[in-house]
Amino acid sequence: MANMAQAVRLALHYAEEHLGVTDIFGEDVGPPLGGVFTCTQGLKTTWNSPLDERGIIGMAMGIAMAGGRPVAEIQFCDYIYNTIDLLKLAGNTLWSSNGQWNLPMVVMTPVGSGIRGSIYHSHSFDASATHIPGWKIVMPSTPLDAYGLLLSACQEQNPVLFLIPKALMRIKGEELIPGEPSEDKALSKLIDAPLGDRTQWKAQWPAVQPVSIPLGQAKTVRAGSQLTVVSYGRTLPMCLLAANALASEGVDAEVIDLRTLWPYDWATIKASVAKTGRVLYVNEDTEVTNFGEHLIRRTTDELFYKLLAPPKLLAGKFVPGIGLADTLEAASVPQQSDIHAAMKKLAAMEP
Amino acid sequence: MANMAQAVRLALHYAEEHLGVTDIFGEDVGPPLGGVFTCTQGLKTTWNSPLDERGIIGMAMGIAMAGGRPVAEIQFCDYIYNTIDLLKLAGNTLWSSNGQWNLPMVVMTPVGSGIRGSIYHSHSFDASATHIPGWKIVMPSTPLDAYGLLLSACQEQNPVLFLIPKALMRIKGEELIPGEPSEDKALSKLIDAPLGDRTQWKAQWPAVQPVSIPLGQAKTVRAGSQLTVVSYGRTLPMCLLAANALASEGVDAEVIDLRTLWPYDWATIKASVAKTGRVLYVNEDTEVTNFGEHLIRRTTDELFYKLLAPPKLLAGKFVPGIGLADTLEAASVPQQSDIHAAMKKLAAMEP
Amino acid sequence: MAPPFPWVYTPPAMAREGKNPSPSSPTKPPKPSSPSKFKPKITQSDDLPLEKDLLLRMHDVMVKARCLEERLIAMYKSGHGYFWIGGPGEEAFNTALGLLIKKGEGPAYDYLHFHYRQSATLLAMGEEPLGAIRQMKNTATDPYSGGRNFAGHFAKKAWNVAPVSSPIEVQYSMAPGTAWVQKRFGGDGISIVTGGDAGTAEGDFATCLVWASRPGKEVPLLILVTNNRWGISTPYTDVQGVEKISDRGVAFGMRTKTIDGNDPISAYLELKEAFEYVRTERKPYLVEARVSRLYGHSSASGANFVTNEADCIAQFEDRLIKKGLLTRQSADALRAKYAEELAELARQAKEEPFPEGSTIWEHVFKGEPARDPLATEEG
Amino acid sequence: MAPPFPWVYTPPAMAREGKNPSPSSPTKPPKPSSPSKFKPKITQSDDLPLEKDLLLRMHDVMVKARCLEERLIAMYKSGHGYFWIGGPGEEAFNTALGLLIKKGEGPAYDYLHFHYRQSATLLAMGEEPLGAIRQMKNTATDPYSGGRNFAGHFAKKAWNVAPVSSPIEVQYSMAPGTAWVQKRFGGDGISIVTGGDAGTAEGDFATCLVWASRPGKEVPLLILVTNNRWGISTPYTDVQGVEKISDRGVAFGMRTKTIDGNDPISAYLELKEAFEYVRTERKPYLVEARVSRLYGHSSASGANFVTNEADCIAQFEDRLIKKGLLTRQSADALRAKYAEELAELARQAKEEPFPEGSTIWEHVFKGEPARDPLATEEG
Ligand SMILES: Cc1ncc(C[n+]2csc(CCOP(=O)(O)OP(=O)(O)O)c2C)c(N)n1
Ligand SMILES: Cc1ncc(C[n+]2csc(CCOP(=O)(O)OP(=O)(O)O)c2C)c(N)n1
Ligand SMILES: [Mg+2]
Ligand SMILES: [Mg+2]
Repeated sequence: MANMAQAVRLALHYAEEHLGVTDIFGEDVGPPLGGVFTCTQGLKTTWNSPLDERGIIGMAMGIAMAGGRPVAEIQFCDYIYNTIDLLKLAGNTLWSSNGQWNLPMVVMTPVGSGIRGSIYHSHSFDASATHIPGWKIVMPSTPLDAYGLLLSACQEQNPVLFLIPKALMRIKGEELIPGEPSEDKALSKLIDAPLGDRTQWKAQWPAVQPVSIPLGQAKTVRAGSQLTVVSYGRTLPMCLLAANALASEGVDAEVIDLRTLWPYDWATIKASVAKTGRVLYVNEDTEVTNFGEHLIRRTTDELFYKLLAPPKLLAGKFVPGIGLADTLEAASVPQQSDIHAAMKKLAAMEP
Repeated sequence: MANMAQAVRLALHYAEEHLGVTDIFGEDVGPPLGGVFTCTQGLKTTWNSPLDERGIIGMAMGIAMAGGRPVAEIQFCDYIYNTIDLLKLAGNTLWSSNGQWNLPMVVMTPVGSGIRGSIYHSHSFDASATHIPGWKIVMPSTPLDAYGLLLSACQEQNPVLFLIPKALMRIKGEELIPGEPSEDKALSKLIDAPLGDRTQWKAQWPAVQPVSIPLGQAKTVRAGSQLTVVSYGRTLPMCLLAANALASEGVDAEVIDLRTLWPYDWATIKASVAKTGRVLYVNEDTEVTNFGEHLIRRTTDELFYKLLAPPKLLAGKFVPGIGLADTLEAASVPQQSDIHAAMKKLAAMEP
Repeated sequence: MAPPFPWVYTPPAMAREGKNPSPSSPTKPPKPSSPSKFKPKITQSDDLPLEKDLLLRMHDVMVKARCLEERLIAMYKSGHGYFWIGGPGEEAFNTALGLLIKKGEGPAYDYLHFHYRQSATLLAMGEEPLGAIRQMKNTATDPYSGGRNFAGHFAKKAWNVAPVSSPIEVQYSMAPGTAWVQKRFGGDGISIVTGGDAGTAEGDFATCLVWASRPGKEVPLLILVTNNRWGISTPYTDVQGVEKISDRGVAFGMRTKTIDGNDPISAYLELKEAFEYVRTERKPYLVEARVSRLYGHSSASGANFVTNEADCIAQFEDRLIKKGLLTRQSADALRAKYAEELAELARQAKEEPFPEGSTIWEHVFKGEPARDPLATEEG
Repeated sequence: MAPPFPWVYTPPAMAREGKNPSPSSPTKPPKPSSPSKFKPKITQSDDLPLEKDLLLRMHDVMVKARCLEERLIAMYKSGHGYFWIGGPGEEAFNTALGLLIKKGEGPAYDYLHFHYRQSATLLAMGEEPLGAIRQMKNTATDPYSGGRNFAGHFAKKAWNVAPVSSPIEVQYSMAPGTAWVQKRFGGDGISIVTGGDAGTAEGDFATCLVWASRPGKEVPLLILVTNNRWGISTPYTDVQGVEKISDRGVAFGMRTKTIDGNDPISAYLELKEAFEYVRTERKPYLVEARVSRLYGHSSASGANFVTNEADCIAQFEDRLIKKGLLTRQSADALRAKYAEELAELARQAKEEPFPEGSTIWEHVFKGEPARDPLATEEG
């Protein structure tokens, strides 16, 4: 089964063959490396950019303007913060030209903690991104979702930000991507660049088929009746594990993978919370002015009288960075045990 | 009475005379202009910077490192978005050096709508700013508060972001700054740069006295029993007007001017909402992943069982910009009538 | 409809006196090099080495552009618009530029990444002035932004005019992108970017130089800087140590030139050479043009005519008259004609409605309905 | 304690083979200029025009620094640290730099805005290596960041060492600030900024040039670029069209020089001249030093010794031995001594505790208690 890095690669391969993607670029995105997480190995339209994030976003905007279809990478989302004005500009270009200039462009960037990345390889970007109008924002938690959502992103008429949870990058999926060989390691032999000299290497692309996962659709990954948990990215699998564990403790939780952060699938959340009366939002961005707080506001706006307990957020601590030492990272962003405890506590609150 | 631009100027004058401020700089901050809103006319440590916001923030950080005390201006907060990485860096410098390097620096910038500034002279920055750890964030709504809070900011050991609501810049205060001449226009004659040639002009500074408004203290500008309204900046005076108007309609609202957004005065909000059971947060930043949503989350976290109605947010619409035409601006950010209606509706909600 | 709380970019009285503000300060000694030293030198020859038709066409566009800007200023002053910014003083250079542009949509044509002083270029390309007037008045009919953006913020996809946006210099980061597509596309379409002198202090200017000159991947990009020696109230020489902005390109192995942007003839000839190089060599060329700023920075500085900078139209008319290509009378008549036409257009625009408030939801996402994403059934 | 999900900056096997990765691509023709063309030229003379004591001191520091980096790499490889990045290959330049620094706290001394390859400079200044080892191991005792930051991310206020931060090039935007204070302060303290070649593509490099050279307000800033011809896996010549990075300073009227950073003697002499100029003239000076990268980019690329780049220590030792200032035996003994000392320090650090989780709340705000601002009584 493909891991997420391979799934991204397969999607980009499909996109450059069939969806008109013209440029996949960024720092170390082209040969020989093919991306610091190997997401862009062996592709035909990749190239290495200068070390200049503003240039990367600006170039993507220009390419999109001129009818190209760029997929630009910011090597780590930690380094995207000096481009927020350009992201805002990309998000308002259609609007300020009163509908004339749309920018079909994808920006992808690895996000989040879980790899002991210390202060500058652990950032989350979902809070900042969801505050920028005019962008669609995606964050998969499985390889198949990454594949399908990236195909959708590459067909969008609008800018799409594709956030890839680093911690999940090397986790194999449980579902095959259509066309992916089913034997273990077969995919790796076909599409992972070899160790050693790569000058003669070419990827042997399996004939992957498109998967349709429209932007804006959440996925209920576990049905439950007593409590709703909404998450995405690194924390999503932990929420699922916690829900499964809590089932034996008598708590039946529904787990929703939001997948697209903007526009998000409010209908699915609303129906679930209307049913359970309790909701926990989980993400790992710092918790002040956090996207989960928006979801809580929406919840109180529309579901206040159905709530059996306060809607809760479990997110990253409001500290200036994620420290390198295990102890520091664990104290800064939600861990499995934190999620478990928060769910249990919420389930037990008296109405 | 001083208006806010004059109050800022008086505070900066006091700060360069008595608090060790060494550099007040930014685009057009020095002579002859003294700032596009006249906030820095006649001061002795002002200078004009290159047109480079990243350089402005970097320079402020460097000055603070070397023992200077900078007050840097970003001409409009609309142009601060390419410096967010540097703002984050300033906010984590003490933390990542484990307590060694603190940065006593003030960044001031005009924010918000109300002057028909169109897409790029109408931005708010409170949502983005409150998501950056390590900064104190201030936003006054009266000249006297601007004066007192800026004096506190200039004595801080940590970075302070001082957001000045453009729409209130030319509104005179109702209270005198201590030392300010009380006759109308007298202050202007002393400290407003003349029309025409300014080369020989020097400000005649009144002997203003310090006012202590510690960062982190809200001000209850109207006591009330049925409903709490928490706001800051441009929308605050409108909330007060609305509360006064609603009194005659039988709604008794308490209005809190937050003044400092981080760290904010939760004790004051909490006590008020515990009393009234209803709260409306009002600001004009775009409403998705908005600081008011954080306050709503805190409210549900700590006061859920005391609430008589859902906590509400009235903020800017989630659109890519504020359009120039009156009709567009009015439809995009809260107006007096919107606030009035939201308060009335909240007061009327059945528990 | 006067601006409720205008900001002041330069002291109004200074502008009223017809002078750009002096850089000298009450507390600091005079700067080493005063800006006047850098006024564009008037070295315009008596020779007019261009076809008569072209000369008169240039003159015509320049006058029309000036009349347009003066109409926009008049609208601002009479309360028919909140903010004015535009290009009076840059007509010579901007007109020459516009006449050389290959106009159309898509990579076969030139992509234009402009700043807010480019009206003469648009007119030279054949644009009707009514759109600029509508944008000034922020009517729903404004063809560039639907009443959303400031005057001078053109956007016209049919002619590859990228949306002008207020943040200084960002267009320099985007321009290599369209040029990159054109490099691959082939043909002779190029990209053109313009901006001011002060803005070259932004990192985006350097980004443009870096991305335009990648070895073997140089892009067909004409990088233009109109140097009026001002950034709002700040003289160039107060804040930047670069003598010739065009020198910034040298380290990048780029062709560069500093030219007199107040002379439409030399501007035309220099630009023509640069255009030809970029079109055929598919490599960047950096041109700095020294120009004037004749109505101050913007309406925030009063938008009054200044008398201490060279006026490219007055100079050009003198030369044309000297050569017998024009008479004072015909020149005055032309100006009067355009002034009247533009006044009429302004009268027309004044009757047009503003956009509905609900239009804020239009064009957030391409191909999607206009709606508030947070709207609930209860409202 | 191996990294749970390491990212790979360069293909591990390439690093294992002892080669920096080749820039050639499976799908594209070879680039016009291959990186090997740009290997620092070995033009080091037999002359050793410096005092014997200084030469031996330099050699001593260089060896110590190499041993420190090799110990840090060994720690990484044995699971005692998550990530390594550092300066092996740059010892010649960095040692010369460190020996010229005026060390102390406050504007009378030099301010240091470093990037992550500066260990030899710190050692040359007299720093104990234990701190670097503790930071590698992210112990609570790490004097630079308390276990918070990666190896090589020094911060030492007592010596004006500004916190090294991972984002490339931001230090170039800050350095003019300390230098500005020093300009006003007087004396001979200067600011020094270092960074890599790839990073000069960021706008911050240009920002530094602009702010350092404001007319009449030039600042005493030594702007250094260590050019190893790589940005992770990307050869310089693939992405940047600037032949000599030092040329970027020319348009700004700045003194500039490109030097051989692999020769400690010429590096010392060139830097000395630059230091003297900046200290006395109070103006900026831009130096580009060509250096090697001997263990690849970082641990993410395997951190193995490469054989296709010049090793400044081996070269320097040959020269010292040739001149009779050193013997092979004494050189080997020195290396063995430091290797053992550092191994012992690593053993010591391994016993030290990690920071407590609750310490994340320390030093958020100066002078304020360590606490979660959102903590409630109920918890
Ligand atoms: C990023 C940014 N910072 C500041 C401003 C405010 N501003 C508008 S125009 C201007 C001066 C521009 O000067 P220059 O680049 O020389 O162009 P000119 O107006 O002289 O043509 C400034 C500072 C802005 N629009 N964008
Ligand atoms: C702003 C930013 N972008 C990307 C990175 C990831 N990164 C770390 S080192 C590096 C390459 C730096 O190359 P160079 O400036 O030449 O320095 P060198 O490592 O070669 O000494 C990159 C891209 C980063 N740390 N910061
Ligand atoms: Mg200018
Ligand atoms: Mg390098």
